[in-house]
Amino acid sequence: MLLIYCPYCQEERPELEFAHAGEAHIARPTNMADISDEEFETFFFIRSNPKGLAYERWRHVHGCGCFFNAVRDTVSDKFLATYKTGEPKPDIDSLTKKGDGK
Amino acid sequence: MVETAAMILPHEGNAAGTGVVTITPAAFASRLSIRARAEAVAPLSRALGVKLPDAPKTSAKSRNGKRTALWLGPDEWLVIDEAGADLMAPCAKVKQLHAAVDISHRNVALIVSGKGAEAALKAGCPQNLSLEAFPVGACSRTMLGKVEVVLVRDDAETFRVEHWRSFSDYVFGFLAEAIRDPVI
Amino acid sequence: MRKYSIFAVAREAMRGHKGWPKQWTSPEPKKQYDVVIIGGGGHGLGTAYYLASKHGVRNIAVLEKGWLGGGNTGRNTTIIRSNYLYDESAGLYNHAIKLWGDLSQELNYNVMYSARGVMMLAHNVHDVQGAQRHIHANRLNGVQNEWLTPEQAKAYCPPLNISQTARYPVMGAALQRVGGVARHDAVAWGYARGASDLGVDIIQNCEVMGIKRGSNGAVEGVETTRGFIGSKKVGVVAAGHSSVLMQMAGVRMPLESYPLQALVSEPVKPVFPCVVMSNTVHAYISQSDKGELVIGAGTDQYTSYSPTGGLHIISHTLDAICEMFPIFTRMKMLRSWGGIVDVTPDRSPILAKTPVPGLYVNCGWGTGGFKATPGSADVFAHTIANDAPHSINAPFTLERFRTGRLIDEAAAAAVAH
Amino acid sequence: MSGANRIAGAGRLTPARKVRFMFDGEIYTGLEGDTLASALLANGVHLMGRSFKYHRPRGVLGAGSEEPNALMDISRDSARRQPNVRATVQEVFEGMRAGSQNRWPSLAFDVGAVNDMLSPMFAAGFYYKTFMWPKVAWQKLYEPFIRGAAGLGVAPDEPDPDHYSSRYEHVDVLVVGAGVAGLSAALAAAMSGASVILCDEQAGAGGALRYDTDVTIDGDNGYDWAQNTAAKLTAMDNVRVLTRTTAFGYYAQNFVALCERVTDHLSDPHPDLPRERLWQVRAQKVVLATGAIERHMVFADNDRPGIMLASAARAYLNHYGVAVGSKVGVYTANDSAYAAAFDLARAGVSVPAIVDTRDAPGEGLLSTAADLGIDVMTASAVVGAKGRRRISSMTVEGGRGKTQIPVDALITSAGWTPAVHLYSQSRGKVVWDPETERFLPGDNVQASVSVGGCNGVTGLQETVDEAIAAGRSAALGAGKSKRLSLRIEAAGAIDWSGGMSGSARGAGADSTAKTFVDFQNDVTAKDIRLAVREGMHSIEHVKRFTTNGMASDQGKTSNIHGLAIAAESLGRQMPEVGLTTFRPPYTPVTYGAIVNHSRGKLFDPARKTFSHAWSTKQGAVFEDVGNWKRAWYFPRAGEDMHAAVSRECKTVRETAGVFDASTLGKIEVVGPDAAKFLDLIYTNGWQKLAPGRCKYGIMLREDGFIYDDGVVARMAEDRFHVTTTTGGAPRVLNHMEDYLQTEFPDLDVWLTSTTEQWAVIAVQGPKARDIIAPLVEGIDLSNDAMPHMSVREGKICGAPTRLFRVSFTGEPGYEINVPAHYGQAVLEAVWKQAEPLGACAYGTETMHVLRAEKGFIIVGQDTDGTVTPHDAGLGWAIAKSKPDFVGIRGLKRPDLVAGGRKQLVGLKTKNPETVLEEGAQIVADPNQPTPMTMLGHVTSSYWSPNCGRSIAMALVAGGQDRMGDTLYVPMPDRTIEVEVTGMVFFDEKGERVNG
Repeated sequence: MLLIYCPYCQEERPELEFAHAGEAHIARPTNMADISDEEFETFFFIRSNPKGLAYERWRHVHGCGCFFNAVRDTVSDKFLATYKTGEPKPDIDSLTKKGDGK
Repeated sequence: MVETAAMILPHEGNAAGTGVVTITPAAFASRLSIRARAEAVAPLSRALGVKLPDAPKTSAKSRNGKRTALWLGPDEWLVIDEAGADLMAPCAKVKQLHAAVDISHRNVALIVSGKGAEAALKAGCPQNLSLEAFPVGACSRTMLGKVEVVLVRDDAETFRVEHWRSFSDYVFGFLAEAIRDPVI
Repeated sequence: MRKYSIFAVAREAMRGHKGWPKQWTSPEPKKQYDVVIIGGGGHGLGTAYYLASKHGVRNIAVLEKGWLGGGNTGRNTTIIRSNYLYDESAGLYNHAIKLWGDLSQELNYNVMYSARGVMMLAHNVHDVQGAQRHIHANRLNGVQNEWLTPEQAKAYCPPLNISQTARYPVMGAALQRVGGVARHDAVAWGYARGASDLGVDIIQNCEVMGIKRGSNGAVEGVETTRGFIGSKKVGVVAAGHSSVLMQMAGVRMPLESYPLQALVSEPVKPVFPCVVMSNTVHAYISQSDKGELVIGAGTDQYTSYSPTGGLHIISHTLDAICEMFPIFTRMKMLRSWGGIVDVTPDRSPILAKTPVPGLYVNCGWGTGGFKATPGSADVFAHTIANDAPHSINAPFTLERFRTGRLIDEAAAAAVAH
Repeated sequence: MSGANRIAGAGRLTPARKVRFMFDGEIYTGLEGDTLASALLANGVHLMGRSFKYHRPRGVLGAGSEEPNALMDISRDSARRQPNVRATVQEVFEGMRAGSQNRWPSLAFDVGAVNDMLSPMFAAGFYYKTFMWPKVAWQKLYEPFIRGAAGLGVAPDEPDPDHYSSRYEHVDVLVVGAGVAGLSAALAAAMSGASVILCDEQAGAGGALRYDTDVTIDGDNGYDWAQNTAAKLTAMDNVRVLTRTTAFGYYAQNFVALCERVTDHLSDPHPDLPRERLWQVRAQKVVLATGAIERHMVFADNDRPGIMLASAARAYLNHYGVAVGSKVGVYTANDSAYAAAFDLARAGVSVPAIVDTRDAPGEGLLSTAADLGIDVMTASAVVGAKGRRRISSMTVEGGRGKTQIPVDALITSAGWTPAVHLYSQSRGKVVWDPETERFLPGDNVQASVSVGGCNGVTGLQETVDEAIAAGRSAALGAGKSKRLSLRIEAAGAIDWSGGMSGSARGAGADSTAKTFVDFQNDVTAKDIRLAVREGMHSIEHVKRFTTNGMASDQGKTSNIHGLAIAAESLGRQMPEVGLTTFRPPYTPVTYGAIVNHSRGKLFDPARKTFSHAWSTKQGAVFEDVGNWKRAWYFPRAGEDMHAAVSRECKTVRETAGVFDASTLGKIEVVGPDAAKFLDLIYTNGWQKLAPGRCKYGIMLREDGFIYDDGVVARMAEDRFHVTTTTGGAPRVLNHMEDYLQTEFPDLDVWLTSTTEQWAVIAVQGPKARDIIAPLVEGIDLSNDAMPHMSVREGKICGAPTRLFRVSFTGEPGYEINVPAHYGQAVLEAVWKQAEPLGACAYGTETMHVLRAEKGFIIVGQDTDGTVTPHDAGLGWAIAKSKPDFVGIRGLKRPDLVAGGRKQLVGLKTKNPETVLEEGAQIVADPNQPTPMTMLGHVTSSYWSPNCGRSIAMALVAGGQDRMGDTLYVPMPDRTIEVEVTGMVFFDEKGERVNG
């Protein structure tokens, strides 16, 4: 069971309180009705699925209820950072230099 | 004229205990879910007579101790009034942006008390419930077994376990089973 | 190829089994192949085998970054069935079932396909409706599947608890008698032996680092840890790693990779005669020929390339097993492990050409690819050989995510298996 | 007497504390604290099991959890029976019944042993090469035979009466293993102020000190020091010492699972005691002190009963006071076995020879041996063993030629394998140490550290110092830094280094002897060589082809030997062939422990509504909907389901019915932007809905398919009462929160689940108003004041209510929402009004029939995640003028606007009596061959008592263009003719609802 730092509760909580919510930073087009089939496919179906650092969404569904973002290494499953929804992607280089993400 | 309907709480008759821990149903309380922007917090606190805490995992009590406000999320509080007072009315007067929803009947609670209280909850709650990590007054939405609960630590050996009404049989059944285990 | 038979075994027994040849050879990679298959699992090896045996393509390399069958082929719970709802799926999986039936003879390798029946339980009215819908559709598609009452289900699988006081009482079951299990390693090894015999180069410990495309966009070969290997046709059959490989060719995929765990019990004498699956209670179970109860369920919730997973997933799975089979609480988990499964939005595979000329992809099998192995390999070989899909895999395109023509088995089954 | 082989004065058990138990039908006496193995050995029983494949007679190999051979069926009573229990771990208790396994008719005479004679046929992987002809024979003949022969014990066949418990713990330091290293580390961490859990799989602390009696620590005998230290730790408030507790799984972020065996050693446990307790420990730091596991020597017939590990023989002697034989041979490749030989000799057991593969043993050993009169044969090997059910002699080959030495036990040691299992589970990569030829822990991937034997440390003082430092550092890492002054002086332990791996002399590549590597799975050195010969060049292939290391001991004694033999055959170094990674569990764990409380009623919560008790009293039959229990129908005396539902359906339309609709999801949407938000979430428009009015809404996923539906009421400008389907409630709220928090965070609106705040009592039918009117205060119920699709607030029975005038039946009706605790009283009051008027209680089945008569869909039944509003005939519910809503773009995708999509229509069977099966498929031409072209399927189908005929809904390709067409539903036994119709079967003009 992972231990996940909730940026709203400001502490690590057990995975059982969280729901994974897919890839992060896929903004819903503001002109939704007008996008092309390809753009819709990219928005709704295509995923980065990286082996390595992934930006992803979680919801502290059985905690504070908030959605937030995380950077996690999908090989080690270690979290490098979690941050609030709406905040920009953290700088990967500075995160990886910090080492074990603890 | 028909007679006024009586309330029937689902935990009626649910009680269990051992030498080190007891499980008892909490009496009816009124409850309010408050969602609010920062500017409404102070006026709402004033209107309700209890401070809506701003630190995660903390709660605050009114002066008479009967009303508790629990931080559940950055813009979410659960207010519990053990005297059963109307909580909607005072909020209605607050003009600042907020949402108040009466959930007095949505939630019910069990009181788990005694030296073995923490151990009983640790049978199904994955959070760190030690006094250091979860001190008196701490509160949190979390999991107990397979259901969501809100835990409040009333004192070192007493927890209030708030949960949705329909999960009563499960929560009581789980705790009653958990306390059979004598290890604390 | 040295033919396998009881007589051959007896002959070898007399001389300490010293005469058995290697099941497959491990040559150095050549500079150029007609077809390169990336991924030495059952689907990849099978593709090479059918390309060689049915399409006359002999200059083939199968590149495996680790050891043959070390991915999901060797990690899955080996359930085989074809009672899928939609015509497209039924066609694909039923094609596979037909090939399973003769596979041991075809390969001269006992893959131990055991059609002991797959029973899918219904625990509520909604389940019953879903099961009936499958049974009716299957019948008209020529796919065997039948309804059992709780008592019939119990007779078919004696450990099953059909008490009406269970938390989720059994209301009946759909039984596919031709469903069953097979020996996973044997499938990989059998195809490898067959392919190797037909001249296919099987190259292990060879990781693909890049896919090279020419100025016209078409595939020219692959960069590997053992050097560049040229080929005008490259088939990606890499399960959980498909996204990573396709990205090397510049193709972004509608895939996410999740850890999927499974476990076996200590071996016991025969106690469980068939395969049982439940979507509502959420687990599946069979007993291996060695006597181990083989158990699995859903994936962990987060994407990952680490097949580790959490204990709580195992515990949910065993909750379900003990609910359906209360006599098993004293059984012991002997070994647990995980694989990485690649999941598409509609839980159906992609078996298709790609926007890159000469690049083909076979992926997205989610939690249930093993059962399709021979069928998938056969039609994928056809697709590569002809640069056009077989009618069976024609619907399983990449384009369907643009047009919306999905094959959404997920809508009908929470555990896509 | 507790066994003839018990040596007076030896061991630590109390001779007076006798325990009687049964083994294979005979009663034996052991001592309290005995394992089954030690008690049987004390009684001279060496034959304890039969092997998996060849059914060879087997004795005990070890004295701990690494045991591959002595697996037993242990029971307290018929329901408390456990197969495959290691006799070396199971403690005896009064009345215990033990039985050997995998033999028929008896352990001594086992028919299956014929396999041993045929063994040349049964080489590794033989089954891949045969059993293929004739084709049907695999499943009919060969497989059943193989299955019957395989498997060890017999699975339990009764429900388990025991219960299991669970505990999550958070500690600063978890120490695994309570030997010298673990105790020292735990002491250092605890004295530094850290909270500590110390666990050990054995019944008590001590680890190797149980047998290694030459150790002194701080002036005490090592074992006594261990007991005193454990007692000291137990007495500390910040320490929990768990014995009989195996750390079996090391998961992400220092989450370690332990299984504590609580009652399996007790003769009469208190019924409240769990049989086992699962501890799920999150530790800041984990100290692994799991020691090392001795390996056996691989030589011809090394599986004879009586051949065992040297350390095991020492444990039986020094801890249990049992001599494993009267004439014990020793075969070793390192120094550690000498200590066992010396202890045996000193206890009066004859030790005719120590056979040592090396040219010379360690310093001083030869002279001690000479003093004890033991013949040491260096540069020699045991190349054979005789004695079928117990070893009778060993054949030694060496400088003195070939000699046969009579023995009744043979103890062996090839060396020690560091127990790196948990380290490996923590995702650490083991590293090959070429100097000592061992795999050792590499870098720590998690906050863990390995100390002592499992870290390859052999010196005792070095181990203790390392452990103290690790314990201290772990405490400091967790922020606990009490002053610590701890120095432990220790000396005298055996040396765990040296030895060999792979096959010994006489078991080389040209040998035809049976030289066992993996005892339980009957894997010999030959098998491993065969695997390599056949091209299995990865250790994973070797393992899978031979099954080496895959038995219930998971290769604790065999993995390294197997790897060494494979490496030798390939001419490579061991690390080049690889080492399989270790996965949980370290030793097998019962499902019961893992499942613990989640059994029976606690498997999954059964959610009950306010009316559950009332409905039960009314005779309701319940159905499971999601995890809710809902009243399905209310049969009266003599009624079956069909009769009850028919009566309920008619009664509702003729009079009225009362129904519990509480499980529908409810969400309170509050804030100035509430309508704006709903505009984005639903296809419909909400701005114009007036307070006090309701509207049916449809919600899509972004891909354009129907996600959920329900009635939405506007309570005030800024407050909506949204309802969802029963099953959809949690995911709809999550879906709405997701959009609100991440896509539309600027909207001023909040969502609160009120599903359980409200009890919902639906009163439907022509008499609905008459029933509720006397109970309602403050609401004008007249048609004009409160028309269909409106909501009012007032009181009912004195309780506050949101009273909805809505109908899912087509009849005039109300849904009384009252705060849930009032629900039962209000329902009883309603029933008191309703019953005298002839109304009925109805359940979900009648609800389904009534709504189908009116053509109302059920999302999830008539739709399945592939249906658009247009497909469902609900295109009218899509607001035309909205610039955006969830699903707006998905709906326009090519396949969703293409012709021929499956559309929802009504079906009438040509024979009105015929009720279609839900899920039945529809075709245009019933005479076509399979596979048939299917047009769609029946989604809902009922006998409609109000229409006097069957009715059905179906998804049919191009259905809306097929009105009036005849289609066919092929069934196994007949074909049913149907007509495509509209979906409204009753009161087509919809007049009744306003009545």
